[in-house]
Amino acid sequence: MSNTLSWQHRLAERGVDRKLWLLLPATIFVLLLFIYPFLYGLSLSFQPMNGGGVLANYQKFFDDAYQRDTILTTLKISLPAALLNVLAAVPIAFRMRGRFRGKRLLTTLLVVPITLGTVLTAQGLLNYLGPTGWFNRVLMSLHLIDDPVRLTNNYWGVFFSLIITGFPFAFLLVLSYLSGIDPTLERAAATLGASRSQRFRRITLPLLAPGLATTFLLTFVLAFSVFPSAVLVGNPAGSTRVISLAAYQAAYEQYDYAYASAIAMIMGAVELVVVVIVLLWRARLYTGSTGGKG
Amino acid sequence: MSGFNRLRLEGVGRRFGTADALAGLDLTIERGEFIALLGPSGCGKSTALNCLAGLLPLTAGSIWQDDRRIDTLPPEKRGFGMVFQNYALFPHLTVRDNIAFGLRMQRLPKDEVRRRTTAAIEMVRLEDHASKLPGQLSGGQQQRVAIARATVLEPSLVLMDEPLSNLDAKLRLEMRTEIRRLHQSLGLTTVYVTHDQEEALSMADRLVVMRQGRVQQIGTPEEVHTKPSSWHVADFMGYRNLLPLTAGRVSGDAVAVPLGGTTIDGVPQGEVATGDDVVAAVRPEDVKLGSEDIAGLKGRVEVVEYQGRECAIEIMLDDGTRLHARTERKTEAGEQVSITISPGRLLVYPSDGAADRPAAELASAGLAV
Amino acid sequence: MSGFNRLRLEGVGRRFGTADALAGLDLTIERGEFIALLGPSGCGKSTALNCLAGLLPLTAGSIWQDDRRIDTLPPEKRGFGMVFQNYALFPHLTVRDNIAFGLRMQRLPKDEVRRRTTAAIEMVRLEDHASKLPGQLSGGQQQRVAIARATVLEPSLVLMDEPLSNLDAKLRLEMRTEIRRLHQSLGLTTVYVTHDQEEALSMADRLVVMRQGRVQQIGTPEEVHTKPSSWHVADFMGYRNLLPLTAGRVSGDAVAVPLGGTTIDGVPQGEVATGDDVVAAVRPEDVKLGSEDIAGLKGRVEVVEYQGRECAIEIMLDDGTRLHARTERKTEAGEQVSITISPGRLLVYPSDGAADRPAAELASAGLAV
Amino acid sequence: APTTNQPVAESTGDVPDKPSKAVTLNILDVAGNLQLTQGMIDEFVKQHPDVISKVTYSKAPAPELAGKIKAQQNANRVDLDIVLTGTDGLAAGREQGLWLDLLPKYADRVAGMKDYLPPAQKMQELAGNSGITVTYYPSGPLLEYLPAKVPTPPTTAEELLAYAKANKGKVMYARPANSGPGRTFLMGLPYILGDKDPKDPINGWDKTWAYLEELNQYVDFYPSGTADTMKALANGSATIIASTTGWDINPRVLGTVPKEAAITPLKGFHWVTDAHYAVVPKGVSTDKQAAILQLLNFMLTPEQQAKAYDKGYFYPGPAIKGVELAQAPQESKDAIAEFGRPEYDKLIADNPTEVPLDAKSLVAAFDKWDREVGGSKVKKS
Amino acid sequence: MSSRAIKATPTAWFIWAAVIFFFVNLAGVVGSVLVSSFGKRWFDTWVPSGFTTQWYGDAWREFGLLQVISVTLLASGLVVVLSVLVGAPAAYVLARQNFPGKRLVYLTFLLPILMPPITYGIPLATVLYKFGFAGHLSGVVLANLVPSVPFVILTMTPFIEQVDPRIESAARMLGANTRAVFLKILAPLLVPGLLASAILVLVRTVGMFELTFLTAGPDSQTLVVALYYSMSAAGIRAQQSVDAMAVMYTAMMLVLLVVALRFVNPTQLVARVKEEPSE
Ligand SMILES: Nc1ncnc2c1ncn2[C@@H]1O[C@H](COP(=O)(O)OP(=O)(O)OP(=O)(O)O)[C@@H](O)[C@H]1O
Ligand SMILES: Nc1ncnc2c1ncn2[C@@H]1O[C@H](COP(=O)(O)OP(=O)(O)OP(=O)(O)O)[C@@H](O)[C@H]1O
Ligand SMILES: NCCCCNCCCN
Ligand SMILES: [Mg+2]
Ligand SMILES: [Mg+2]
Repeated sequence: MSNTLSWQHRLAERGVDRKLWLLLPATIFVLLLFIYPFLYGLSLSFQPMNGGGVLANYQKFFDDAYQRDTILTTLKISLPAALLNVLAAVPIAFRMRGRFRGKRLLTTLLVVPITLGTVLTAQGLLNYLGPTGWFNRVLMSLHLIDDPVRLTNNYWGVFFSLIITGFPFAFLLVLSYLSGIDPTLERAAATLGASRSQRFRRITLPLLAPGLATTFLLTFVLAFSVFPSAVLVGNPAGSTRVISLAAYQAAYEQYDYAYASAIAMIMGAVELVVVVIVLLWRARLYTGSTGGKG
Repeated sequence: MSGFNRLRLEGVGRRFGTADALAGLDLTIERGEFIALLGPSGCGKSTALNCLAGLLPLTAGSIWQDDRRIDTLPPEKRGFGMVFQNYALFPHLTVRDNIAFGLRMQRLPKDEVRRRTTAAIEMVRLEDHASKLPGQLSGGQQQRVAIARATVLEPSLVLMDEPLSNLDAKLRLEMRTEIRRLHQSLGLTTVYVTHDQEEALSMADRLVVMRQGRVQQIGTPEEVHTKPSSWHVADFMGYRNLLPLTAGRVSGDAVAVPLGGTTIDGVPQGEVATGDDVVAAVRPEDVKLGSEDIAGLKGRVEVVEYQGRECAIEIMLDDGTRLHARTERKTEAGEQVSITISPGRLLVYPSDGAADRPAAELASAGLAV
Repeated sequence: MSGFNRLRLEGVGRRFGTADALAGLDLTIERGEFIALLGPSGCGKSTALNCLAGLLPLTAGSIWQDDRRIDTLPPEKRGFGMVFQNYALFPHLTVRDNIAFGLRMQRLPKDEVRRRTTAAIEMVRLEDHASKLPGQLSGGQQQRVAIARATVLEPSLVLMDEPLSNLDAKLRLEMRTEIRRLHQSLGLTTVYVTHDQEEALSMADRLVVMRQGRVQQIGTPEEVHTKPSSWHVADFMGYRNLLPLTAGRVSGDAVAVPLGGTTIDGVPQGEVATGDDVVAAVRPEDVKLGSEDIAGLKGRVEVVEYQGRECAIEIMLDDGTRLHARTERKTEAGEQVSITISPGRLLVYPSDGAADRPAAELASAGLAV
Repeated sequence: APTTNQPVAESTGDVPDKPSKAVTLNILDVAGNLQLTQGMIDEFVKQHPDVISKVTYSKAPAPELAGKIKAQQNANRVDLDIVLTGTDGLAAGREQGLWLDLLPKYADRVAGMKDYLPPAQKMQELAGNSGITVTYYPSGPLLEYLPAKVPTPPTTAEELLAYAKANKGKVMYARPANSGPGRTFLMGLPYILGDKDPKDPINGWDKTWAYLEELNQYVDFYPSGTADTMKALANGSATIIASTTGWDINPRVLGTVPKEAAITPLKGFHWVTDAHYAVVPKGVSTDKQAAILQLLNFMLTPEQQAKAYDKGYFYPGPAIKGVELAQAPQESKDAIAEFGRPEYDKLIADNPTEVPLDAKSLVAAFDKWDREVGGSKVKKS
Repeated sequence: MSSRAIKATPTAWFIWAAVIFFFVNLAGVVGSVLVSSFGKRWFDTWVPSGFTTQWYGDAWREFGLLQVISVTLLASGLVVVLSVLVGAPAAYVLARQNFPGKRLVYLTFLLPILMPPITYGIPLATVLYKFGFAGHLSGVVLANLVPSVPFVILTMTPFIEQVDPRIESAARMLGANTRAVFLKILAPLLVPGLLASAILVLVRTVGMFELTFLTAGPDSQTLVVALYYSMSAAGIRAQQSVDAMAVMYTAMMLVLLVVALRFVNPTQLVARVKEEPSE
């Protein structure tokens, strides 16, 4: 008895007790439905369908400019889109901190695009930004342009679709980070003689930076996995042939699951590189309490 | 920013929606004064301070610095220093950078910034902590950073909003002395907000007692302590015995009030006529236990609370009135005692009808907060 | 749950990782006692209470209720009541349902639940608020709901964790009396946690003074107040003057210590030999101002803080030592005064080497929190 | 809910004439074929509830077909009973060995197979033993344009190139791997240009590849589906697009493309024919196979085949001989009367027909096109 | 009332202009789909030539939308219930308890929402097919659980942290056992949090394309997947009937959203990623 008791004493010291059983379902779930398939995909990627060395699939990918370039294509779309989403969100969220009439309506309106989904957005962009869509019509009737600008079925179509679905998300995240910063800090800076812009640059921005990094990451992850819109509003044969499309084609057009898994793994790895770079940068920032709601 | 000789608030008010958080505040602050704004939670103290600082636009009145109207200036142009309730230290800047912030905003030469910052750090004795972040400091240390940050600019006016309310009792005592010392040695003019009457009494040259957005009394600590202007102020200033009574005979500077089956004399505060509803106020320390045989008030000790040198006791008078007293004498619950009230220490206030009377203790306790 | 005659804590300890939040707590609680756990923030008071309640598993020691070992029982099996710091009322239940919660958990008949709940509501005088939600109540009312909820089960032991710390000063005083009254009238056994020494002194039958997870002293309020067992306890109990000195001549129950250029006698607390490092402790109220001409300690008044009836003053002795005193005499900064220390009120404690000395005031202030 | 099939083992025995009890069929359409045949199938179910009690339909893009079926077969849980597919899905599945070989063993149970039109018969030969042709059309390549915008359409490959050069971005065809007209255009070019071996895209299509690469300079982008090219034609952002008979008539019926749109062939063109097939994945129970054979037999009767005229979707549509427009439902007759083109009869009669590339060559051609034509807009290092 | 009116700075004007520009274009995007879905024919003109509702009927029939919508709601409902059942207890432990390896566990739980769905979706679909789940509702539900459970954990954790642990302690001290604490105290207090995460998971699952696309079978397509097919599957389909489907999809999402916003503040719709404390 005293033995089991002292054992319990030692576990208790470390915070291990019966409550931890509650983690069990989620743990089993994540192991079976995420870790296992992931590892399965990983091991599959080392078993090339058409023989060859363990790394043959990876070699095949990197030897083939047509495939390799998808990495760059994807980054060229997702990085600027994520960056724009975050940067545009900051000033707008900043304006929205205070209380004003219609704030809830405005935030609600901003939530709407999240629910549009990529497919509807694609369809809407094709209609609206297409050569005879309202956008071009307005520009032409204002004589700003003579010929329709091509904004769909190319890079821009995908880019806009990432803005429409990504910006509201980034905005809401930034807004919640921003409202976590104690407003008295800015007031304190004001009493110390800091002007509006100095207060923003010296106080708010540094405190917001880690949140911006996180927001950037989350929108980047969304943008990086762009798939339906790359097909529907992009130019999937050319400038928007993103890596998820390559993975999809390998799996479902060439039936080479091993190769598809390898591409998926490469995709994860590339994304991880960006994530790690951003996290390393973020780790150098001040990330403690911001004095606000937590 | 240049100093000033006199700061005048004229009818300053601030309204939120339809509620006046602050109304008609008139106050003149002389250079070098230490003024405390005192009052219960929600009475408008912080509102007044923020109006003064420029953090909250006025909705009425004006503020004058000598002959210059300043209530339209933004905070960064007023040149006042402010110490916030939870310090509002910049969490991402070191102690040194926090203190240097204001100097840098003035674009002073690097050398001067360094010199003055170092001096301020020494002044608050944080040499060993200069390169820590605020999160790594104790409450008392943070407090001192906040004070150094506000005073390093040598502001013409320093505003402090309950700067001690987050500290524990022992530290609070020490920081009190420290703030007062800084005020004196730096020759500051200070407006200090607190809801702790002892703090206000011990630190300020003048107190401004507020209630429900309005000034109740302005005076020296002694004036406010010994001559509260209304029973509400008395209540707040530690007159724990507040008795709703009816005034008896008024003769010169004394009014007789019925208490415990007999009648005792009090000092009328304001217009009191025979038959008026009044509130009599007396502090526990002015209720003295006499020996049993002296004629006068009599009662039974109900509760005794040991408080070290003294005991706080609660006495039930023969007419059911409860009186709080403090005594060094050893007493026990149940003991019969006779009571004297120090002459001149029973203040008798007129009361504005039935609504304006102190409520019975527990019920009021419940409703007061 | 049945009552008990005696509750014993034997070597109770609780460790978090590598840090002992509580170590070797031995304490026997008799039925009907009111025990206060007292100590600065972080000293382990709440930890001790939670161990007793069963909310925190022990990592050492055992707890016995008469002859039954209870430290392995979950909280719901111990039958203790608890009042939490922020009351921890169930925000989604009405006052009545909050109070009835425990009775319902015991699956008592509806009638009995209703009857006992109603009685408890009457006891704390909340009849008019029975169907409100906690969010609609004032702090004092919430407080009373918490007490009623904990006591309606007639628990053998009631635990209270700083139940008054969120109330304002005036209400705190009133609720103190109220709690003590309930303790007596319901015949409860109470363990009460506080960091306010005045609160502990005025309410408890016995105090347990703690520091850094360890018990420093157990005794009646008077014992702890007048004879703190170490200078740390003294520090906490309001001995604001703590002077690191070297013991002079020891004679019987007196030890001479050098102070302000002269030598005065103190009462040794523990083993003190000539030449030892000691800490002398005296309360400000035991430092008296004499008239100028009396021989003895002399100094200059440095700071005067008005505190109503009395002033708190700080005196710089000729040798540079600062002493805190309280006086009813009118003094001014700069005045020369002579000082006497009430005989028997200067306590002289051995100190364990250089590390175990009170630090200079401000520095200690910073580090203490 | 799907009826889970028996394990693969039980699906290999002899197929009875009639299922032991009425079955439920899950039909997947990856070719848009249901537009033509759903009416026939529903009719069969109505007439023979004792054979098929219920049919569920679903649609998917062709490319993912094989992967899905293969995965199901690996898991021993095939829940698709008939796949309606074009040559692409058919071939992909054959390469993976996904389809049951119903032929030649049960050919006599589907009587209509003996009456295939000659080019449909050739298409059937392409299917080997696993697929049964259900609809046929000569397809293209054709060019479609709006006469208002292109008063004098190009009639030769050279003129098309010149037109494209003069009107940059106005000539459009969709990515061949995803588009019937796109691939028909691709497969038709070697005949028009007179390439060495029109059946060998890697070694025999020098002129074709050179032509496509030159054309590519005047093409802004390749949409991922034919529908996008039709939309472009309708809204004027393209003026000439690749088309086929069906893609010409049906979108005009639907109002996706203005009625005035016209077509023209390029000089020297051969029809590259197209067909839709019904295939049965391995793993489907013999009971179901029996029902499927009865159903296919029914579908290949002239009365049912007449439904394939539809609204010009796969014009003309029927795979067997002797099916006249007059036999078609009234809706079809009306639509074709209004939107059909009398000149098609002559074009079909006067030009040679060719079967499309076999699956391997086609995939190679797609891959080459993807990399060298479509993908040339991706910078390569 | 205030003596000083709020003065808008040029930056403020610029920002508001940008917001308005965004909304105008957004309205254009959504509006053009809506208008087109009712248009008879719409070529090179401002508005369609004539209006009709026929496309809704066409889309409804061609894609068997009744079945698709019921599958969508059923699958999303199952995902919501399961992910809350699995996620909420884990969120509880992560909000309340410190234990060795907590950071690792937390990271593992969050990984699925940090990964592109395609990255794990392809191997996941392969595994699900291998075990016979994919191609059926069960596969769709399992695949959608992968990002949903972490999402529940992420959204619930702050809500649980907001419940003072002393309230639980108080219940225990009053004799409540673990079950009673969960049912009588935590559950009612967490209703807003549960609703928030349930509704969010619902909205996300209805809108989740990739994972459903990779695992759905003929009878388990959801509305987004059907919509994608309507745009990309073989065959000729009037543009307007795709638009009609998109409008139906949006209408459904909007209904869910309006319901959601009755319970949840819009800023809570996006989870606050918990900051790891700095060391
Ligand atoms: N931004 C605001 N909007 C609406 N009402 C406000 C606002 N700020 C303060 N108030 C109200 O104005 C009154 C005065 O508030 P103020 O903060 O000045 O009180 P205080 O005396 O500082 O109290 P405390 O001691 O609690 O800090 C209160 O009733 C408060 O509710
Ligand atoms: N869950 C925990 N994990 C780690 N350390 C803890 C935990 N709970 C308490 N401690 C530590 O144990 C020590 C004692 O804490 P405890 O809460 O008992 O102090 P306390 O005397 O109640 O203080 P206070 O007056 O501030 O409430 C503190 O140093 C605290 O940081
Ligand atoms: N009427 C044209 C129908 C086109 C259908 N797609 C054909 C694809 C064949 N695999
Ligand atoms: Mg305030
Ligand atoms: Mg505590």
